[in-house]
Amino acid sequence: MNTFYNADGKPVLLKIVKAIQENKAYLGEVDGLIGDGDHGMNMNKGFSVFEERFQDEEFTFSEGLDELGMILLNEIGGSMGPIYGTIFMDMAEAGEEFEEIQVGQLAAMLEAGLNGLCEIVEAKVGDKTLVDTLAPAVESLKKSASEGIGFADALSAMKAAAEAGRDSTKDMVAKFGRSSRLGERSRGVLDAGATSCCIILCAMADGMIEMLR
Amino acid sequence: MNTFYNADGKPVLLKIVKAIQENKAYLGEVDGLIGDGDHGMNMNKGFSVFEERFQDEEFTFSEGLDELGMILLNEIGGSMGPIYGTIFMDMAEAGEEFEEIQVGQLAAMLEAGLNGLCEIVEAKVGDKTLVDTLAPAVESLKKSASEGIGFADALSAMKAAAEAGRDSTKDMVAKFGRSSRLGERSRGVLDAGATSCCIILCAMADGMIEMLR
Amino acid sequence: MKKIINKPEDYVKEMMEGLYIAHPDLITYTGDDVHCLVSVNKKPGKVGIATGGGSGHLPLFLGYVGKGMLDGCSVGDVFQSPSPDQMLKVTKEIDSGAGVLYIYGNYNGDIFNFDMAAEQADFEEDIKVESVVAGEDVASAGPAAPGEKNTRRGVAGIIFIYKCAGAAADAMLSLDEVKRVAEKAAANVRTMGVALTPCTVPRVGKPGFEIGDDEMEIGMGIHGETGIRRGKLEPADQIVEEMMDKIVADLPYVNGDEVAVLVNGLGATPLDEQYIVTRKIDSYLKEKGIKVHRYYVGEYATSIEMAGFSISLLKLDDELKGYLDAPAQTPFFVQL
Amino acid sequence: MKKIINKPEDYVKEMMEGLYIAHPDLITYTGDDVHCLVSVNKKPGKVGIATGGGSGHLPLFLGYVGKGMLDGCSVGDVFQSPSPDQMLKVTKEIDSGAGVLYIYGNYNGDIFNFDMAAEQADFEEDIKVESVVAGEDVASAGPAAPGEKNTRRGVAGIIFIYKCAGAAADAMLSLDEVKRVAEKAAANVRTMGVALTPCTVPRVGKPGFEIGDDEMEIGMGIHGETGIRRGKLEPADQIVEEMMDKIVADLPYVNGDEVAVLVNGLGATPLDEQYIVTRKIDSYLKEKGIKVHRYYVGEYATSIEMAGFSISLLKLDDELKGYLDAPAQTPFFVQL
Ligand SMILES: Nc1ncnc2c1ncn2[C@@H]1O[C@H](COP(=O)(O)OP(=O)(O)O)[C@@H](O)[C@H]1O
Ligand SMILES: Nc1ncnc2c1ncn2[C@@H]1O[C@H](COP(=O)(O)OP(=O)(O)O)[C@@H](O)[C@H]1O
Ligand SMILES: [Mg+2]
Ligand SMILES: [Mg+2]
Ligand SMILES: [Mg+2]
Ligand SMILES: [Mg+2]
Repeated sequence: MNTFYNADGKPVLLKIVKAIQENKAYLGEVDGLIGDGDHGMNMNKGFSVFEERFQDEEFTFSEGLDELGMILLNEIGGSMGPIYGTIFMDMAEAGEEFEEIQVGQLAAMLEAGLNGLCEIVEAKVGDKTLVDTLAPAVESLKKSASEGIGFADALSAMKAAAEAGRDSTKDMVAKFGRSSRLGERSRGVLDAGATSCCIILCAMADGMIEMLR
Repeated sequence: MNTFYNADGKPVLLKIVKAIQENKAYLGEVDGLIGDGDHGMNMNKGFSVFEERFQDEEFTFSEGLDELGMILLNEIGGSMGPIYGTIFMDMAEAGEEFEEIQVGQLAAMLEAGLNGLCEIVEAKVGDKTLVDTLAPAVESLKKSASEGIGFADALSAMKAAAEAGRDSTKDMVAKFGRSSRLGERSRGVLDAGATSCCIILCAMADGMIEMLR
Repeated sequence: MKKIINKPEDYVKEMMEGLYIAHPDLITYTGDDVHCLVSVNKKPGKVGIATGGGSGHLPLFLGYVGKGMLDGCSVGDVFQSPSPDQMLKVTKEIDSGAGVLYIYGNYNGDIFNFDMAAEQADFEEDIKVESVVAGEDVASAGPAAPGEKNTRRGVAGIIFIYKCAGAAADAMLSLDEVKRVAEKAAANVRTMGVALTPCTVPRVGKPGFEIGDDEMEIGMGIHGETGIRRGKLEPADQIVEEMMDKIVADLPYVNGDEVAVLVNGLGATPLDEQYIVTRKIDSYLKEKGIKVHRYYVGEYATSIEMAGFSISLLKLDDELKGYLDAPAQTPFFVQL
Repeated sequence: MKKIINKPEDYVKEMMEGLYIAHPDLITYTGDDVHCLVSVNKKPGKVGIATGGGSGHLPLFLGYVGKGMLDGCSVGDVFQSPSPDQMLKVTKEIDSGAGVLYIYGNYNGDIFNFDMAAEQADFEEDIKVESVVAGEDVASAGPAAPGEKNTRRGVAGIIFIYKCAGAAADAMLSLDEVKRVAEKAAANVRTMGVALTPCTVPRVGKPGFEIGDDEMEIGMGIHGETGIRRGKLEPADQIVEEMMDKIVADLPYVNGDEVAVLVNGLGATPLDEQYIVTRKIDSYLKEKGIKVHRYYVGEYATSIEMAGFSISLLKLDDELKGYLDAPAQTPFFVQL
């Protein structure tokens, strides 16, 4: 029960899609508080295109990430298309050789995604963006890998780290994007991108836990 | 004490000008309730041009009316320029031959003004316009003339008729001009044009009473 | 009142000064009065065309003075007619012996003042003046019975009259002929508008009327004159359908007709919405078998910062089509 | 939200459909996607110029596609960049072998998406693409230090870059030369804006920010990005002076310079006010000894229905002057 097979990726990807779809309204509400309220719609667009196009296809985890990433990157536009597109495509690239994914492999994939993101955006931890969710999730997986923690426990720890990261944005002042215009007034609510990133990571973890072999 | 000499017209005209100037803000307020609030400014414009241009000149009553009317008619624009311009010019024309003005002469002059007005506007008594002030004032003078009432009493009666006419607009629904868009909601307040017309007629009467010989 | 202005009483004067600064190649003024705008491009022997009216409708009225359209325009205070003296100055400046045609909207004040100017031009200056009064707002009154006076307001459709008459004058037609063309255009144009928000006259300082946050008024005039119906805001397609039903039935425009369409923003309504409206007009007319020769979309006749739009249709024959398509160059209307 | 629209999610699609209906002689779309707008007038061998960006800024961006300016434009949702695929479709359609220049505003999303499109065009289609990014809003950031990236927002001044680059391409200059001209224009343009009211993105349904009834925000961006100062509304002349001080000092524009001036309404501000602003700009520049070659006044780059305006200055040399003055014909920009 310590291995996730790349070949078992389809249900995990579809779980991520479903999570975004189910949280469309919620993400809109979160973005509405200090952003412009469209984050749910923006996210839902690309993920639903992926679902429509690939729900009847076979694909591995890394292939699915690649296809989803390509759709986001090429077809969606906005900022979220390139941002999440880059994360998923870089994860896919880092994982395309893996047949079996264990904690260390997943950590490497997610770290590649984070690094890809950091190449295109300037935001750092503390700037109230999705980086605040993604970075601690990567850290948690790396720590679990180095400490030899089991996959299921590592995924739970990663979820907790992502949630804590998301929650940490509540007390931050936005430095990038629309909310940054509010300055101090952006404090006190979650960041929309950090929230959607947490939803994605948790859905991924839940999906993997079900498929562990 | 039953004659107003045409040659004594200057103080009467200046009294009318002064009355409009002093009531500029008030007329704006009245127009503001159901119109657009500019009636005081509109009226003040032409009367003040007349004052500036003729305060150091000599002129008779009919000459002054003619000059004031010409300024309103030619130089002011809007609706009030032509409306009051026509009234004053037609009054002047009817009175230009008079050396002595008695009740009958004044009635004839004012009636000519009313007739001129009715040639260019469609409003009738009851439509909540300046016609509601001017028409009863004419009627009152004609009645006083036919009954042989003295000039001062006739002027007082005309003032009362003009004021009653003005007040009658309070219960009317506007049929013309800006206030007509309010329909039933235009009921309950005075008409701005009826108010300015009353101010002019009263100032004229007061000016004449002082000059009666 | 939230406006980028200096003193309200300087509003029109300063606006006019800005216009002359921005368009020195096309317009100037006469008689030492910035309210008396004339084209700098004179064409000897051409019939002069003048318009005039209150300010607050830019690009109307003055923005159509230039090559191939109008020759002059007298400008009053916001929503107030200019004076006969001002219109006379313009008339004198633009006459080159062939006479002058006045084209203006059907409003009491304008009629009073411009009729007087026309009389004075004739009597005192020996300039022959003819007038064509635009009154095409189908929401403002019923059609005039034969022999009766048209009581409809003139609104954005007047641009079609300017364009056709302007091209006819540019083609060196006589005053009577230019007038005939203007009258033909006037007879074949119909307009209707809808307003979503009021506008504020600077000297007045408060909105001309109140309207609910979810309300519109169909048929409202460009000074805020009462429309035919106030109601809840509806989807664009539904609003367009109601307006088109009224417009098309009025002339009527029928199967096989060819028209030009003017979609006009009243001031605060974005171009985006005007194109959404255009899309629906197009499918509506297609369904009726009415062919569209060309579209004009944008702000052509505004009510300061009112939100809303109007639709104008001009039924074309070969003559009007030729004049409509002719080139023109003014501060606000350039057509190759 | 008081808008004349149908479903918010159809806003951009229906707006685009209306545009193609109104301007069939100038624009069409490619790749079966109304968001991929291209000119119908192709000039073989000419460098293609493409722009792109979110909707909600009409006439920006797409309204400048036509003769003598741009050849194509990819259009995203309101305030959202289009996708690389869409930009690539436009790129393929407008390339005629001489390469394509992208000119767009300095926004994260646009850079991500258009850089990708450029890479794909190069790798997959063998089309050489160069990019010039407009970033001239002096209120959005300090000037870039030598060698550093420009972090300023691109706003209305981009029109000057379109115009000069478009004319250079129309004169059949090479891609490198057209890029040089675009970069020269970009280096010599500066803009600053002021906003009086917010705008509402249709899909969002509520205003992007709140502002007091008597307040303005100087330096605000065209998506409502924070400005440099919020304060009580001031007289027009005072606002213009504050903005001009910042703009003129930034390049700097100095005594003896010759400039073009763009006064741009943000959506709900009447032309009247824009001309009042023009008047003050003119006297300000006269005092500084800066000569104005020509004025452009009107709505060139809006924020849906935001009230406010921006001022852009372009410093001219003989080359830029020639390109600026060259004729152009697009749905929203006609110059003889
Ligand atoms: N420059 C940026 N760098 C990193 N993340 C950003 C940046 N701009 C926005 N974001 C993220 O995007 C989220 C908003 O996304 P969304 O609402 O879809 O886009 P928009 O801001 O265009 O409406 C923010 O909550 C933030 O996490
Ligand atoms: N068509 C008309 N016929 C007669 N009187 C009119 C007409 N229109 C307006 N008035 C008069 O004018 C007055 C308003 O004048 P004013 O405020 O100066 O002009 P405006 O209505 O253009 O703002 C009204 O109170 C009414 O008495
Ligand atoms: Mg957004
Ligand atoms: Mg958002
Ligand atoms: Mg008024
Ligand atoms: Mg009034």
